[in-house]
Amino acid sequence: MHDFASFLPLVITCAGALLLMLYAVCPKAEQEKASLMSMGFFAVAFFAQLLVVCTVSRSVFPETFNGLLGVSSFTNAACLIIYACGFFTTLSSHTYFRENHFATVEFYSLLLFSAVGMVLLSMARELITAFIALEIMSLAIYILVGFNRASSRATEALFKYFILGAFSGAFFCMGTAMIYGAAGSTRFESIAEWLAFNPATTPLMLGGAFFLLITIFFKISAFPFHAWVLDVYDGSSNPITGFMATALKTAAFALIANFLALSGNLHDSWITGLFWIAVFTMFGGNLIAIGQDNIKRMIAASGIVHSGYLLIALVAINSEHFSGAVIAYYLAAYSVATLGMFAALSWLGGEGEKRVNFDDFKGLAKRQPLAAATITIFLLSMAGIPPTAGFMGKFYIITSAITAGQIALGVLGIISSILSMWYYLRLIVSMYFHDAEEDFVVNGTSLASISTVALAIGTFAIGLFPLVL
Amino acid sequence: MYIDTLFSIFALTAVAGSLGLVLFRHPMRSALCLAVTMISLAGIYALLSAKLIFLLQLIVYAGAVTALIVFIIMFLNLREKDLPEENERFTYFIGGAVVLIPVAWFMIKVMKSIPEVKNSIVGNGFGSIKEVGQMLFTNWLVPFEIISLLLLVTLIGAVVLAGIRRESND
Amino acid sequence: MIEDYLVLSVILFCIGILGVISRRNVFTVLMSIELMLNAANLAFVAFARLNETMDGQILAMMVIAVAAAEAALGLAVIILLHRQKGRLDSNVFSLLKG
Amino acid sequence: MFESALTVMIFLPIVAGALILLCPAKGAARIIGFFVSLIVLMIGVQLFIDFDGQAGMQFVYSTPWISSLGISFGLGVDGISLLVLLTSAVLFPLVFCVLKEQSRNFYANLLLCQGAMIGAICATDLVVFYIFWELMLVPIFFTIGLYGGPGRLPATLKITIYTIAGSLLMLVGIIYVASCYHQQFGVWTFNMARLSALSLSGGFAGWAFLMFMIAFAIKIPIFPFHTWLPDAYTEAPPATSFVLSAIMAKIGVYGMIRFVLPFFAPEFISWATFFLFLGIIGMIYCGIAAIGQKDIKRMLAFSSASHMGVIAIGVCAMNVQSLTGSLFQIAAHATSTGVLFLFVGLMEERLKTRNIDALGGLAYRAPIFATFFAVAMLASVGLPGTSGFIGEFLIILGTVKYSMFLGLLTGFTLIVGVCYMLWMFQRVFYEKESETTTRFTDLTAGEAFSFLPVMILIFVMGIFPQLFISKIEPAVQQQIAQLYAPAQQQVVTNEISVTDK
Amino acid sequence: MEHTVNYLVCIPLLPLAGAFVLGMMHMFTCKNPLPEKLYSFLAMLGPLGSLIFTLIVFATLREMPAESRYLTQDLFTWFSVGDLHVDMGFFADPLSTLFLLFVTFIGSLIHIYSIGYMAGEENFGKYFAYFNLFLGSMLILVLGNGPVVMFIGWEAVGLCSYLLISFYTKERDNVLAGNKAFIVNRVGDLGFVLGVAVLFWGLHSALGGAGFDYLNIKASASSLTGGAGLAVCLLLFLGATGKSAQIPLYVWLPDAMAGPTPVSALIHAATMVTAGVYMVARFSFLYASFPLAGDVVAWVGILTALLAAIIGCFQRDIKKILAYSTVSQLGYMFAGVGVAAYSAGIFHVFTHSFFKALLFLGAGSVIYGLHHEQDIWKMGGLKKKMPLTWIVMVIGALALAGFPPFAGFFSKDEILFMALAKGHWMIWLIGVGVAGLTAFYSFRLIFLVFHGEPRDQKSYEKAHEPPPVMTIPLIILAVGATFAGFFNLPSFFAGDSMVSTWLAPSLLEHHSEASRVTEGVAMVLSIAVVLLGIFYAWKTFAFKPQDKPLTGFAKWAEDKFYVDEFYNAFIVQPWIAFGRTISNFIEPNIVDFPIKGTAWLYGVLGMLFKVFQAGYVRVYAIYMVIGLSLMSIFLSQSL
Repeated sequence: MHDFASFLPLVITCAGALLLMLYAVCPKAEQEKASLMSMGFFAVAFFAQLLVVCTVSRSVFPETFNGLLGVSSFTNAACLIIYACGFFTTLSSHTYFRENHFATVEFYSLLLFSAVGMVLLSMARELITAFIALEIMSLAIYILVGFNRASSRATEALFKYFILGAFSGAFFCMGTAMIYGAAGSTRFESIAEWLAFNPATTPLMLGGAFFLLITIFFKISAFPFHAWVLDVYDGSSNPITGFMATALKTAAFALIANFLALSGNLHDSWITGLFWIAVFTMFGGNLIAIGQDNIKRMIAASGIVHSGYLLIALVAINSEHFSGAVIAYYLAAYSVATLGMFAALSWLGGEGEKRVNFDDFKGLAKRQPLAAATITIFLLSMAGIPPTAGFMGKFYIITSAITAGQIALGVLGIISSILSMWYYLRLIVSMYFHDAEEDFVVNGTSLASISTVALAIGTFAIGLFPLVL
Repeated sequence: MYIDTLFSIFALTAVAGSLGLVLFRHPMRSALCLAVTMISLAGIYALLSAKLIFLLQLIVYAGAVTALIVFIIMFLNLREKDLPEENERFTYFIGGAVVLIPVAWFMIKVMKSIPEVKNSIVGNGFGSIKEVGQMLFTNWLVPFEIISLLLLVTLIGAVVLAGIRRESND
Repeated sequence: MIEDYLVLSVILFCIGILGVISRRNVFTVLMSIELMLNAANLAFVAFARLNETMDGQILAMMVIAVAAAEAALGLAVIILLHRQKGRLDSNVFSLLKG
Repeated sequence: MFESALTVMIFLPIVAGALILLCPAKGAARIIGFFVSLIVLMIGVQLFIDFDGQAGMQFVYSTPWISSLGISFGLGVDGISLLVLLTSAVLFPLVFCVLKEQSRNFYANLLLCQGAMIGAICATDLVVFYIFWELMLVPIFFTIGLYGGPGRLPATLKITIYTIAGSLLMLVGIIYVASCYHQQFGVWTFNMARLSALSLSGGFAGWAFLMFMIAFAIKIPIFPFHTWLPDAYTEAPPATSFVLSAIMAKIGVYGMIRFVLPFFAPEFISWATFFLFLGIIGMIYCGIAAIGQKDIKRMLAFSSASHMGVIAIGVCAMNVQSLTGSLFQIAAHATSTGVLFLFVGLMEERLKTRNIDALGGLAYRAPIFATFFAVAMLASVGLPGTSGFIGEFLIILGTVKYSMFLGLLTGFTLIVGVCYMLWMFQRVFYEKESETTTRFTDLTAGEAFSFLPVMILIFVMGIFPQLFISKIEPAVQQQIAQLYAPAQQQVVTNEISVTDK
Repeated sequence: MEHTVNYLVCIPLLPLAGAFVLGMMHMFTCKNPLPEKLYSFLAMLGPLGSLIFTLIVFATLREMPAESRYLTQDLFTWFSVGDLHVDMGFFADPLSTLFLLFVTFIGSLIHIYSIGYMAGEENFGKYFAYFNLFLGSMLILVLGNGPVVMFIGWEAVGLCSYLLISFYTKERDNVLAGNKAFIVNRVGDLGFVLGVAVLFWGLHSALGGAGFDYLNIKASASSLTGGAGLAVCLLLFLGATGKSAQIPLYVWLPDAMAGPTPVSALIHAATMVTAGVYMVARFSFLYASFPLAGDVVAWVGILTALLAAIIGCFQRDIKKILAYSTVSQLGYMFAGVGVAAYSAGIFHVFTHSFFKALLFLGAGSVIYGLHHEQDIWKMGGLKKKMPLTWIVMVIGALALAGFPPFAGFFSKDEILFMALAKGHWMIWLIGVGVAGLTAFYSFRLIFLVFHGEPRDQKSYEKAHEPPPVMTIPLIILAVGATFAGFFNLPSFFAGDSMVSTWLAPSLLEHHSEASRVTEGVAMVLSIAVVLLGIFYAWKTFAFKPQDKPLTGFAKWAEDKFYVDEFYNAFIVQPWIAFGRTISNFIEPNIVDFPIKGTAWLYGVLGMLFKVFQAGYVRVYAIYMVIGLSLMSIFLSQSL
């Protein structure tokens, strides 16, 4: 197969985004059709990517695009996750916008654009390309967050996210500059060559990597760069929150993993730092999550914790034979559960997201048993109860940590997951063990409910057949 | 040397401008200070033999961006009461400066680790439009292309956020 | 000396950070971020001069573009905020918390 | 026995449970559940009959699952797991027979629980074990939370979070053990038998040992990790209390014997006295606490904890007699205290109260019930001739060998049990009839016939224990021999620092 | 010689089967009971069948040469774990056969008596089910081939005792007495089990995996070393003190009188309580090798005898008096086996079973006649109304007091003399004193009940002689109480010590010879003391005795020296209070504290972090900068 085939899914997504943008101009454009179209683009891109994964055995020539973009099994996996996230987000959106009327065609266009940015981010083998991809992704997401202009909450979320995101983006630039100063190039390949002969603790390299990491930490909401995440998730619409929580994190982790896997040298110099960040992220996230009454905020906080777990995997990755399988697997597991949660929330949230608090879901199991069951499955997966995907993900992460000699980190990760049990169970308790106070009327079968069920099945499927590994 | 002298002048202007930017209460003044900083920086780029960047800095930043900002400030017709009081900004500034000392110290240490090279104007093609352009369209094609995507997104965003919206269920 | 340029870049960068954390006026915050990006640009150009490769300048160019895009979007956000509350105090926007 | 018997035993209930959840017919749930559990019972009994005590691991089934880490879906039964397996297979139909529980959801959960428990018992791969081990908690969580008493919410959260906390720590231990094996032999495996080649001590292994121990100690529970138990057992619906005390707690003991003994032999030997002492404290402490209870179920809960302490003592005394005693007592305790929970459930169903003070004179109104209850109670206090004696006797005998003084303390189990049991029996079944009691009706023929097999089992186990012991004793001998054998491959684990430069 | 037979199992099995059948019948028909005759008939089958098989066993053993006089029957392996191999089997040798004989014989008699005594009772069927169960259990105890099998019977008789003491379950006190009996017995059982365990570990290398039964234990007993051996003896004796009501565990027996009187006769006088003596005799080979243990047994025994006799002198309840007398007599028996006079001890068990059963059944007749009046101060002059009962009671009292030639005289005197002969003169002295006390309280009972004026006219009017089904067993027992002593007529009276000779193969006994003169003097002395006791009782109680409140020492003795109160205050109440404290305070506040504290801390931290999420974008930026700053400090170090 041709080398460019690897980029086919990207091209499809990009074309989709542009087409939808053009479609938006058309006076008869309807957002519902646009949602179906974007669904189609994501699906096609996903299957194209799947085809790529299954058939392309050769890696891309390093000369392609001057080596600024690269493809590996890890990026392929990350792209798969991103496309799938996009697909399920459009499903949720389709349902969500039945009761919330602020969508336009541009919404889906931007969704596709942000997916393009994410895919580029995970493929980037050069820092400024990464920066631009990051900005494409971020800007598109900012807009999506603030899409509901009538809502002051959405606007506020947009504002916070934008200011802090731009603020953190500046660090990326500074970091890139420093690395450029040190290695004379921003291409990963050249940096790796340079690192082969120079220590990673060369001040410029150290400082550069530091500032780069800060931006990534911000994007993955690692402690202490986490504070935005609750407010932003809270303020944005359900499908977008799901998309942000999953695809964006996947892309950011793809970048950081690609970067750290450049050379063992670089990775080793960051182990201590990552260790502490991971620990603080896990525990900080837990302590924030415990006090939340709003499900979206709780999931946001739990997202912080999950980032902590992923950081454990980052600590433990072996740059000699980096496959990123553990990270990809965990991201997939996490994404499935989180997307499922938000699909369910999109479906059940009601008009203007009137049901968002734990108490709003009291007695759901009595009225909507299937919905309650699927939400339970997602929560159990996030909590890491076997045989869900979340458990296997956690299992791999702890295994990789212990194999890498980071036993303390493994233990701390486990302790954190014990702490996380409380707030996951709390929602289950709400749904099952209280009497219903309302009827949870939702209008019929919807795409979101289908996607919820599909994701619930996916949770088990990924857990029981971990094909990635 | 005249380069050093020019650098000192530009640097002082830039710092002064940036301080003004941060400390002036009214955004209009801040915007003007920003313009001052931008222009000083453009001069510094010139000193660093980055001709194209020098131009871009003047055109895009000092020109377009600052103008845009000023325009929006005027557009919003901000009055005194719309602006936050912000009497505490000096306190925060000083407190923040204290917090930032380690960061600055760290960064300066990092920066000072480079070999001592005397700046002098590099002649010929270095930083000229042609050379840079050639590189841009060969080695750096991908970022260049995807920047177009970025601008598209911004375009849509500006329309979606600030423009007139055709509501979906009209 | 090249490092003077870099130190200048650091100073501007830090002043930008200070702007972000000490100001509530959204405009000023936005401009402070622009300042930070500019500081990074300065570093790019200085390093380009140091390494005598032009890659740094191209990178700076990219950053200028990104900064412009960000500024544009930022201004759109500001307009939106102004429409919502009529005020540009960032502390006014604290509906989401806790 | 057909090759995949164990697989069927695990997945039949799980699939049936899922089907019950999906199928809308309400009345059928209980019948389906009963027949499924009956099939499992028959397979279990046939398996027991076909089991050859001398042959080690049997009915082995294994299929690779995650090859990169050497995880395979492996099942098998040996002498250590036989009785636990038998208990969980045999006693389950009873739950479906006697209690008129509410909804299909409940039965589905019970079936899931049975499948998961059998899975945990049969697994020969640590990961598979762990998965089932955690999985069995989920139905427990739901049954307590949905069908429990008034204080069910805190109770169910406490048991769930507490036990998960323990087992998650064990997960670290499991991975650590496998990684030690990997470090030493260069291959990944989670297979129990292969990992048994390790004999870890020192460094982090000590912590890993404690992680395993605490996980099992919470599940068993050993003092002072028992505090979830009274609430959970009391608030749980009777069937769940039965499952918890009769089977689930036993899997903790089983795990201790199966995993801790071989993997951490040196550590276990050096910690044994400590844990034995904890077992004794728990036995006496919970026994005394049981006296103060007004709620009959809570009293049984403490009694159960007290007995579990004895079983744990048997494991910690580390000789053939005590270990066999513990394994035997696992089954015996299920027939006695476990069944008592069901009786109390029946009582509560009829009288709507569990308060001992409100009861009295049940024996006059319900002689059959009283007799059955008395038999189970006497088995629980370890009367010779009933199932409870053999295990207790062997444990005491074994502990005396370990240490005369500790043996003496262990012997107190003979006394503490009767104190609260007799006093409770007096106030509930004897004395003057109370007003509440007049509503009581004796066991129906159906109920009596459901319980009859257990009553017979109590005596069979007391009089012909050799039927069971002969099948488990060789495995115990081997386990003990392995424990004391100088470790063939002593793994010296280096303290791995928190951060590596 | 063929020692294996296949009918031993029938001896315990018949009553057990009877118990099962009766129990089932009663359980399913208790709402409309079956006729009593049916129960009576079925209930008699078991004991009589056992009696017949016992006689066969006896006859078979007599055929055998004295040195190897035993029969065994191994049914199946009970359990076999490691070295420990326990067969479910039975073992009959002269010792067990003697027990079999009187247990089945007296058991049958009391069954017959009960038919009359229990007539018309509500739970007639249950009573006989329990009774049969008891008999079966007692026979297992006696016949078991090793300590573990014996323990089945040992505990089962305790259970039956519990069931029968609390037979009238509607009264709380009865059930409490039953509980007390069971729990106190359990304390003893703890000793027994531990003793067996220590014994096993002491012998297991010598046993080498062979069956853990008496024959093998005896064969390898020499390998038991000092400390362990002593421990075994003392622990087993702890078991015996529980079952046989010795200091410090005697307290349950007086309370056990709450049960029906035939139960007291059979279980708490004639058979079960002697199990401890049987056990010590069974392990005579151990006690003989560890004299210190023997001394402990003897001293505990004689002190119990003294204490119980003193208390017995001041009781008012007819059954309590007999109960204390039982405790006292059991003390004698232990004194006997303690000083290694095993056959004397066992012989006292034998005679005691006759006269004590007789006394209890007689007391039962009195109680029956007076419609459940038990206070002797409310009786009096019953001689006229119940002549037959009077006669048998007097015989019983004489036998109890040890007046020649009644049964008690020979056995008790044998014990006392053996103690003297083995040099335990203190024990002898106390024993003689106790004999005087025994004579005093037994005749105090006789005089107060049967002589003088009726003190409670109303119940006196209604008093009557019981029906023949009750009196016939009384007569048979009276005959036994009179002549049982002659079975072991010592050589002093030119007898041939038949019982001792019979028991000799089972017991490890070293006869000590003392001069005939000493024996004679001792005997005369003890008879004199007995006479003194009877005389004093006659003088005090035969004529218009005054029922005045006791004071001083007598009051103490009447209140049993407050031992029960002591146990209650220092063991039972603290135990219960501790239980309450645990469940109300320690469990929730101390043991659960780490859990609750963790949860609380977690919650508080959660609230704190909620505050940190202030909602101001500037604050979030400040967090970032602070983080940045800290990391910079950290990284600066590596520059």
